[in-house]
Amino acid sequence: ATLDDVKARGELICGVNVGLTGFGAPDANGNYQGFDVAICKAVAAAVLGDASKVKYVPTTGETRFTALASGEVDLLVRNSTWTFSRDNDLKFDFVAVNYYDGQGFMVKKDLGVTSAKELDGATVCIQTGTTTELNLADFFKANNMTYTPVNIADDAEGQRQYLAGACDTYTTDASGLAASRATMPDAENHIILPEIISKEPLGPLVRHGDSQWGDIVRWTYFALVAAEEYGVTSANVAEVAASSTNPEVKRILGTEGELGAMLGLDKDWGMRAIAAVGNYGEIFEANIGSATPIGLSRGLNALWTQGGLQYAPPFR
Amino acid sequence: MAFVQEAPKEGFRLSMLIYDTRYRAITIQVVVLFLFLLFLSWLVNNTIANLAAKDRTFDFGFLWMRAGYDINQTLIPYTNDSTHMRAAVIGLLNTLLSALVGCTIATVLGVVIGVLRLSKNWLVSRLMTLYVEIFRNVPVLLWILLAATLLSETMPEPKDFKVTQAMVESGAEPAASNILFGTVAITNRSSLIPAPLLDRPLGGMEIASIPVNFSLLAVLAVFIGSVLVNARFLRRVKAIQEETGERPVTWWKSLAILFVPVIALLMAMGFHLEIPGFPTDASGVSKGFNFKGGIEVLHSFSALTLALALYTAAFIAEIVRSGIMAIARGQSEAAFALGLRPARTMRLVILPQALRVIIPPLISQYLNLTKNTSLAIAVSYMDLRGTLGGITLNQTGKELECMLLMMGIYLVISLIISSVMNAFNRAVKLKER
Amino acid sequence: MPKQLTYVRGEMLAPKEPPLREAGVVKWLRENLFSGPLNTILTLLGLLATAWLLLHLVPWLMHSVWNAGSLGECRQIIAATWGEGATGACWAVVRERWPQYIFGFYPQDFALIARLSFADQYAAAGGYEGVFGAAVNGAVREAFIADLRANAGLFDLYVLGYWRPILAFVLMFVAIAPVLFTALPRKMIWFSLLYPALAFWLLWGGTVWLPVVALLGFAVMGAVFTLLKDQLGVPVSAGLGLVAAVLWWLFAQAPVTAGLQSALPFGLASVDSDQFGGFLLSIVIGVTAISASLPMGILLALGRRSDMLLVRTLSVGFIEFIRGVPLITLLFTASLLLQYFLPPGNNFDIILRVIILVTFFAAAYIAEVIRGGLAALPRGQYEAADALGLDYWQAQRLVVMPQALKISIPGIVSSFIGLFKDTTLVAFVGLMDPLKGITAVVRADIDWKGIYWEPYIFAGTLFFIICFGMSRYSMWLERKLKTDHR
Amino acid sequence: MSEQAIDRRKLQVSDEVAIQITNMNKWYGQFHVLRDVNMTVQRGERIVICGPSGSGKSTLIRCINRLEEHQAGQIIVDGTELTSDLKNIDKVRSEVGMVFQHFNLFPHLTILENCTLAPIWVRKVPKKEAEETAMHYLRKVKIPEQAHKYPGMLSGGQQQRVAIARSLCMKPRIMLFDEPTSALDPEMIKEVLDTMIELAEEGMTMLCVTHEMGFAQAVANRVVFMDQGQIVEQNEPGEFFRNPQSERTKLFLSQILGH
Amino acid sequence: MSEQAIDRRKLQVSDEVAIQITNMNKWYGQFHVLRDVNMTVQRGERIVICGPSGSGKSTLIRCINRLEEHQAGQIIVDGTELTSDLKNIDKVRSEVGMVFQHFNLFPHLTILENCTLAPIWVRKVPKKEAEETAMHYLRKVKIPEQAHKYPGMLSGGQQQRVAIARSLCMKPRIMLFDEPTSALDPEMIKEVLDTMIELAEEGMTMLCVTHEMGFAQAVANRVVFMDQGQIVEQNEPGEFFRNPQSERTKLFLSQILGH
Ligand SMILES: Nc1ncnc2c1ncn2[C@@H]1O[C@H](COP(=O)(O)OP(=O)(O)OP(=O)(O)O)[C@@H](O)[C@H]1O
Ligand SMILES: Nc1ncnc2c1ncn2[C@@H]1O[C@H](COP(=O)(O)OP(=O)(O)OP(=O)(O)O)[C@@H](O)[C@H]1O
Ligand SMILES: NC(=O)CC[C@H](N)C(=O)O
Ligand SMILES: [Mg+2]
Ligand SMILES: [Mg+2]
Repeated sequence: ATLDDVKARGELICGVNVGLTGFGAPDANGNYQGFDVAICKAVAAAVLGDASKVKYVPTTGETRFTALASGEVDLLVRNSTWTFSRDNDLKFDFVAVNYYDGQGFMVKKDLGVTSAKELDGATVCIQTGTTTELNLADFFKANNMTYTPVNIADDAEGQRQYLAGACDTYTTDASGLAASRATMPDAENHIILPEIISKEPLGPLVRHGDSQWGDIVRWTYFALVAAEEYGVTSANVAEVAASSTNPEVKRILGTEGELGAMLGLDKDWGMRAIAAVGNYGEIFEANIGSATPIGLSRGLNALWTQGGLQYAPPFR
Repeated sequence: MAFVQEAPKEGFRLSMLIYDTRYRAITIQVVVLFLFLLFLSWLVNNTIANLAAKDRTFDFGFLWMRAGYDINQTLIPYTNDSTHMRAAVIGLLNTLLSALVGCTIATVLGVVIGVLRLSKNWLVSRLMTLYVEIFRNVPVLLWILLAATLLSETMPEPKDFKVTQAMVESGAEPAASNILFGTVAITNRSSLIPAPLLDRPLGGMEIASIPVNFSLLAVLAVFIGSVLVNARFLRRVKAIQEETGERPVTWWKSLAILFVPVIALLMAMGFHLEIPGFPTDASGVSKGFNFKGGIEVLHSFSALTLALALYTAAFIAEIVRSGIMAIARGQSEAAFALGLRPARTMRLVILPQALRVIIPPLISQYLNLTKNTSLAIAVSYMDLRGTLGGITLNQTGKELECMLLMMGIYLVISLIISSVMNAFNRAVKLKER
Repeated sequence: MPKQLTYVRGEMLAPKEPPLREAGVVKWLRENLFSGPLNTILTLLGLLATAWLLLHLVPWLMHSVWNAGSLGECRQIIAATWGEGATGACWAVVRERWPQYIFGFYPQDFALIARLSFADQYAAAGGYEGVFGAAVNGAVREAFIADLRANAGLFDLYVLGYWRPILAFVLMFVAIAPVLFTALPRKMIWFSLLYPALAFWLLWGGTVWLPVVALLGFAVMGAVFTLLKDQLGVPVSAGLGLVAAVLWWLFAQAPVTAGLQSALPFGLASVDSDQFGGFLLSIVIGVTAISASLPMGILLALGRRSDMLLVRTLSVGFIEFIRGVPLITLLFTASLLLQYFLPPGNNFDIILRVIILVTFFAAAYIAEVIRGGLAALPRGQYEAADALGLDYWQAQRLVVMPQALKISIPGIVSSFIGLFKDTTLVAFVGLMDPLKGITAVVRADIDWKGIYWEPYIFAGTLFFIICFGMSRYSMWLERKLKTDHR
Repeated sequence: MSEQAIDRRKLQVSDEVAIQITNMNKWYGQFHVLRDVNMTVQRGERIVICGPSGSGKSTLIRCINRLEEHQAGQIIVDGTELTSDLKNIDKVRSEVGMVFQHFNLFPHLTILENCTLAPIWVRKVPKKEAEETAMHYLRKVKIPEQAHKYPGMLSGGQQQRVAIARSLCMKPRIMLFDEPTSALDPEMIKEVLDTMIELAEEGMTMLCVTHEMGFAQAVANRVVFMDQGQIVEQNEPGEFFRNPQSERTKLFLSQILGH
Repeated sequence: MSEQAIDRRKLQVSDEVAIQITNMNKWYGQFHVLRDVNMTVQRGERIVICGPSGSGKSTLIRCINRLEEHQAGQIIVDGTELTSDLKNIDKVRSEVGMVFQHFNLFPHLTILENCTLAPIWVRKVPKKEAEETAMHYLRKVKIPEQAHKYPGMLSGGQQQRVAIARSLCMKPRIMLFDEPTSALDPEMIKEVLDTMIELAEEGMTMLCVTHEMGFAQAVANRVVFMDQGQIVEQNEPGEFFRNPQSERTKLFLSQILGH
């Protein structure tokens, strides 16, 4: 089973994005950072007790599923959309949705376009091997428009081509667009069009058939969400564990009950995950939130208590 | 006497399996076969186990399912409703197109550079040496990336060609305009060249969902006819030369035979060129994002093809140079001593011999170039690897099937090319005693 | 009839200087540049092309900026120094990121730097345990390292910091020296044979016993081979030796390594494959594949010329298959498909897998080159060896191969150059090659977004130097080998 | 070359059989190249084989050290029958030295290394000893001073003498020569023949394919004439040249002695 | 080869000047290879040029059909001065035939094609006629039956004879030979020399670089000895060999006749 492999190896192998600032990219020292990467770290902390015991395997939109399917990686966290066919035909399990997203278009301001419906005849930069590629085809067909696709292997190249004017518009998940735009030297000259043409629930995924491993990832993620709900942060987690009286919090942090054992882990797993990367809100704010250059607002990804969709099932 | 009259007839002993030359070969082969089969069954076994563990099947049914994605360069009709199979064919055609154009350019360039490297002109031969050394000592991937970057970073955007309202009012010109008398536009996405159009085309039909254009067929037929007539004409000329010794001047007659009929046919069908440009409204303001009309040659294609051609040309130049040098100096001296002029010497004596030396390595360069087109991924060109081995693989998750199919196709292409080479080698082998 | 048939020269003429137009600049120009209309046109074209290139490149190169923190800063400096609208090269990116281009994300040995150059601060921070000891001290460690980064000198950071790859690289030259320069003492070959294990240990770290015990496997193979060779002949005893070695590696390797490690713990911090990158990665892949592909290529070439139908068919099949498909499909196989072909649950290193497939690729090409060399060898050489009573393997080793390899040197070296250039393709399977992999990372950095030419030119130049060097070396070797027997 | 005419009576021919060929047949594919060859060579015999081109002379002597495989009949060399058994082949080859028309020296080794290669690897003689032996034989063929040169630096005659020395270093009991002088310039032929004559004087068993009739008359104790893969005539040399029996031999002798 | 000894008196030497070389100098870079060469060749003369290696013999005759360019002095061939003028060069080259040491036949063409190539393309002779001429000369050099083979299938002596026939097909008035026999095996030399002697008998003007002294004595009416790029001595062959004048010549002759 994957859990045993990971433990035996002492290392979690995580498929990530290398070029999407805020979600997954190595910094100048080669340390991977980002909203997606944080989940890898949390799982490593929960399973192995050390958030740094992760081996990051760079994947492109095109290679990521093969990497997961062939066993190259234990876990894929690469802004991947949960779709029916990926779940059933490609035989993966999407364990959660860490970011509710939709596909958008970015254009240069001086193009004078204000709606995606005006893009008839445009050249569109698109990453190959993504849902957005299929959505794009559907969208233009539905609106009876034509376009020229420029199929690009990774985000960095997509941005380059877009900036160089090799395409009129760049389309991908809105969050990806925001991340790209944030890193552009002249961010103010680019706008993201209002249309969101698809639902893109992004989340971590594992291979079919190993439910235990899927559960570990799923509940590690939910622990992070629940932690935000109960105000547990990386800074106060030790203190809360000692003082909290909320039974659910205590169960998450392992001071009460045997949740860890049910997962096949020890009882501190939740505490370690939260201590290593912080709760969902912390991760969001640190990597892509409004204080960062990417500046995404919580929107749909706010907690359910604040009108969003992020919702952790009960820990009991 | 150490001499044994009748060596004892020995029966078969086990040790003979190792020591006896007759049996040893068999022993070794049996062992090798056994090991090979063992290895093979181990692979197959693992694969089956792995597929089962991952809850996957091994079948090619996905090839007949809807692809759902679009491709920007399609030599035969394709929409996102077509099958994965057709997408793969599109990719294959793109691969072949790039390989074909690349080989052609590389050959022309390589021959020119190789010959110029031998030139007595110091400057030119040094420049060519520089070219060869620089291109062949740097990874081809770099040339592909550089070509793509060069094209997309230094050429004007399509919108620079547009006439805006303000320009119409002030009478200013757009920042960029077509080159070559306004017929060709090079933007940072593609080159647009005039498209041939017919007013009175002959129509067409579809055979096995591949469109057949009668006008094109007619033009081809006429041209082939002209080539045949020309060949006859040249035979006649040769006969005259053999008879009288004088070779009539033929080039303009040949040209006429080759092109007049085709041009006449095209005129009859109402041939004209469609110049690429922006559609404009009544006041002359351009509309839309992109050029309309003309044939669009994507830069992803140009960059890949050009870079491969430039890179391979460096190797071809070396092949040509050493091929010519391999023909001993004595051959040209002998020809000179017989009174043949340098150009004739080249054509009648040096080239026919150099070609034997040149063509085999040349063909393996073609093979390399063809295989290198799989680097299309670096510049977003949708070749076989991009469609079948890329998007299709990713969308369907059939990595095993897609990769095997793709390798198989490349293998077939390679085998075809190398069997052509072998046939050639056999045909031109020098007669020795 | 000729008047005076008889002629005897009274005194010999001394050589004279050639007439002026036979020497000097004028003649040189006339002969080399303007010897005819066609040549004159070519010269002018050449001059034009050169001028055009220089006109575009020189200003750009002249306006180079070496010191800046980001592309934006570079542009500001250029605009400030050479005026608005001037273009210039921003080499600052190379200056800032060159360690990654060379070493990828290979970790610097801060412990060593601390110990050697910052002993006081190190002691104050609590020595090894305090700084590098346990994972819990993450914050202390990070702070200490940040401090080191800021204060350490260039030598400390880049030479001491990267002492392992640098040492491995330097030793590589020692190891290949006896191969390159036949004049060196033959005993050095032993070092060359040990070098792979040593380099492995230096680069990947971990316990020293792993490579030592692995080498023992070869010793086992050698022992079995020499013991049995006389009775069973070369192929059989080599096969049995291989089996013994494999058994050793499968069953004895792990326990013996563990035992030795617990008895005599000695090792280096281990480094993960995914931290390799840049030219370090290219060189590791290139050199390993080059040295492994040569023996394999020789075996394949011999197989292809074998009398045994099956052996020949398999060799031909292998060679033609490998040569018939593009390298990148093989790389994809290495990274994505190999997992299907291997027993479930295994997970072996991606670099290793890539090396294996690249080795196969190179071996197929080298086999063809060597086959050419073998074919060029006169039949008489084989017959003479047979007549002297040498057996097949002795004849191959002592008579045939030395000659065939010599003939094949140019081809082998150019295969090597091709192989080294092709290491850049590993970028497509997610490894950090210096050309595309590292450049993509650099360009993902917000500071350097929008930089194109400089990283490419930098990496391209390094490749050029290495490949050009190799090809010159092969020419030198060819000349040398040609002359010393004549 | 017959200045050093040999007193042929001095040369010992023992009763011991060195080579026994019985009803040997060989085919190249469909082509029957050796037909029912029978031949017995006593130890110490010096046999010259001659015959028109393509008559199978080379093939015959190449069969004797199994450079070619025969398909029917028997060849027994020094008591060892040549079969497919590798051990027998090895044994025979180390007993039988061979000198080729084109010398076939190993160009990548020095003269000395050429001579010591086989003793060291096949006979497992210590290197030092092998070198001493080699120098001994090089002195014998009168080129000790060339020991450290490469074959490419020697003249043809010298190369052929090295080839002889190389064979001798294996201390063979039988020497085979396949037209050892026909690739040489006239001046060099003498050097080589002299060496061979010396060998003959020492009682080496020799089979020599050659058309040097002077050599045959001076040294051989038997001349074998072959045509179309068969032994047509054999005789003591004086008799053979003076008084050939078969028509074929007469024709052949008239040609080669004529020019 | 002097069985067919030629009655040298029968060979006509006319008064007409075929080649006139005056104060000719040539440098290879800084190396002064031909120094003040003066030479007059009458029509019908047969001149043998000899001299030590590197003395400039090849260079001299290669200058005569402008395979090399001279830098000072004058060469007039059949009334045409050799300058850089392409027309003159073409004219001279089609008057002057040349036979090289290494034959330089075109391996991709049959013997017949080798012989007809230049007549067809340079002289614009109809193919049929060219082939007839070619067969004529091939008969003359005694190898008409090889006409449809390729050069690779012929022996060296045959190849050299084809080379001569090929030159003759251009009906040159002067033939230059540059060591035409030195790449040949001894038996083949004779075939080629015989052909050359026949040519000489027909009165062809010939300049021949060769060390075949027999040929010189039999055919030449003048022997020119060169050393260090200069003509050191020239004389009628009998006199030249019997009674050389200069020291240099004596030394040279003692060497080549000595062995
Ligand atoms: N490997 C081979 N395959 C087929 N035929 C062969 C082979 N080797 C030799 N032959 C043929 O066998 C015949 C005898 O060859 P062999 O070399 O023994 O003749 P030879 O008497 O040595 O002639 P020569 O004097 O020319 O060396 C010839 O007709 C030759 O063409
Ligand atoms: N292309 C060249 N460049 C420089 N020097 C040359 C060239 N060709 C010949 N030489 C030199 O010119 C000199 C005369 O050469 P040439 O070939 O005329 O001599 P040769 O008398 O024909 O000698 P041989 O008998 O060896 O053929 C020699 O010293 C030679 O090294
Ligand atoms: N752009 C991406 O890399 C991902 C796109 C999209 N979310 C997908 O999963 O297909
Ligand atoms: Mg023979
Ligand atoms: Mg000469």
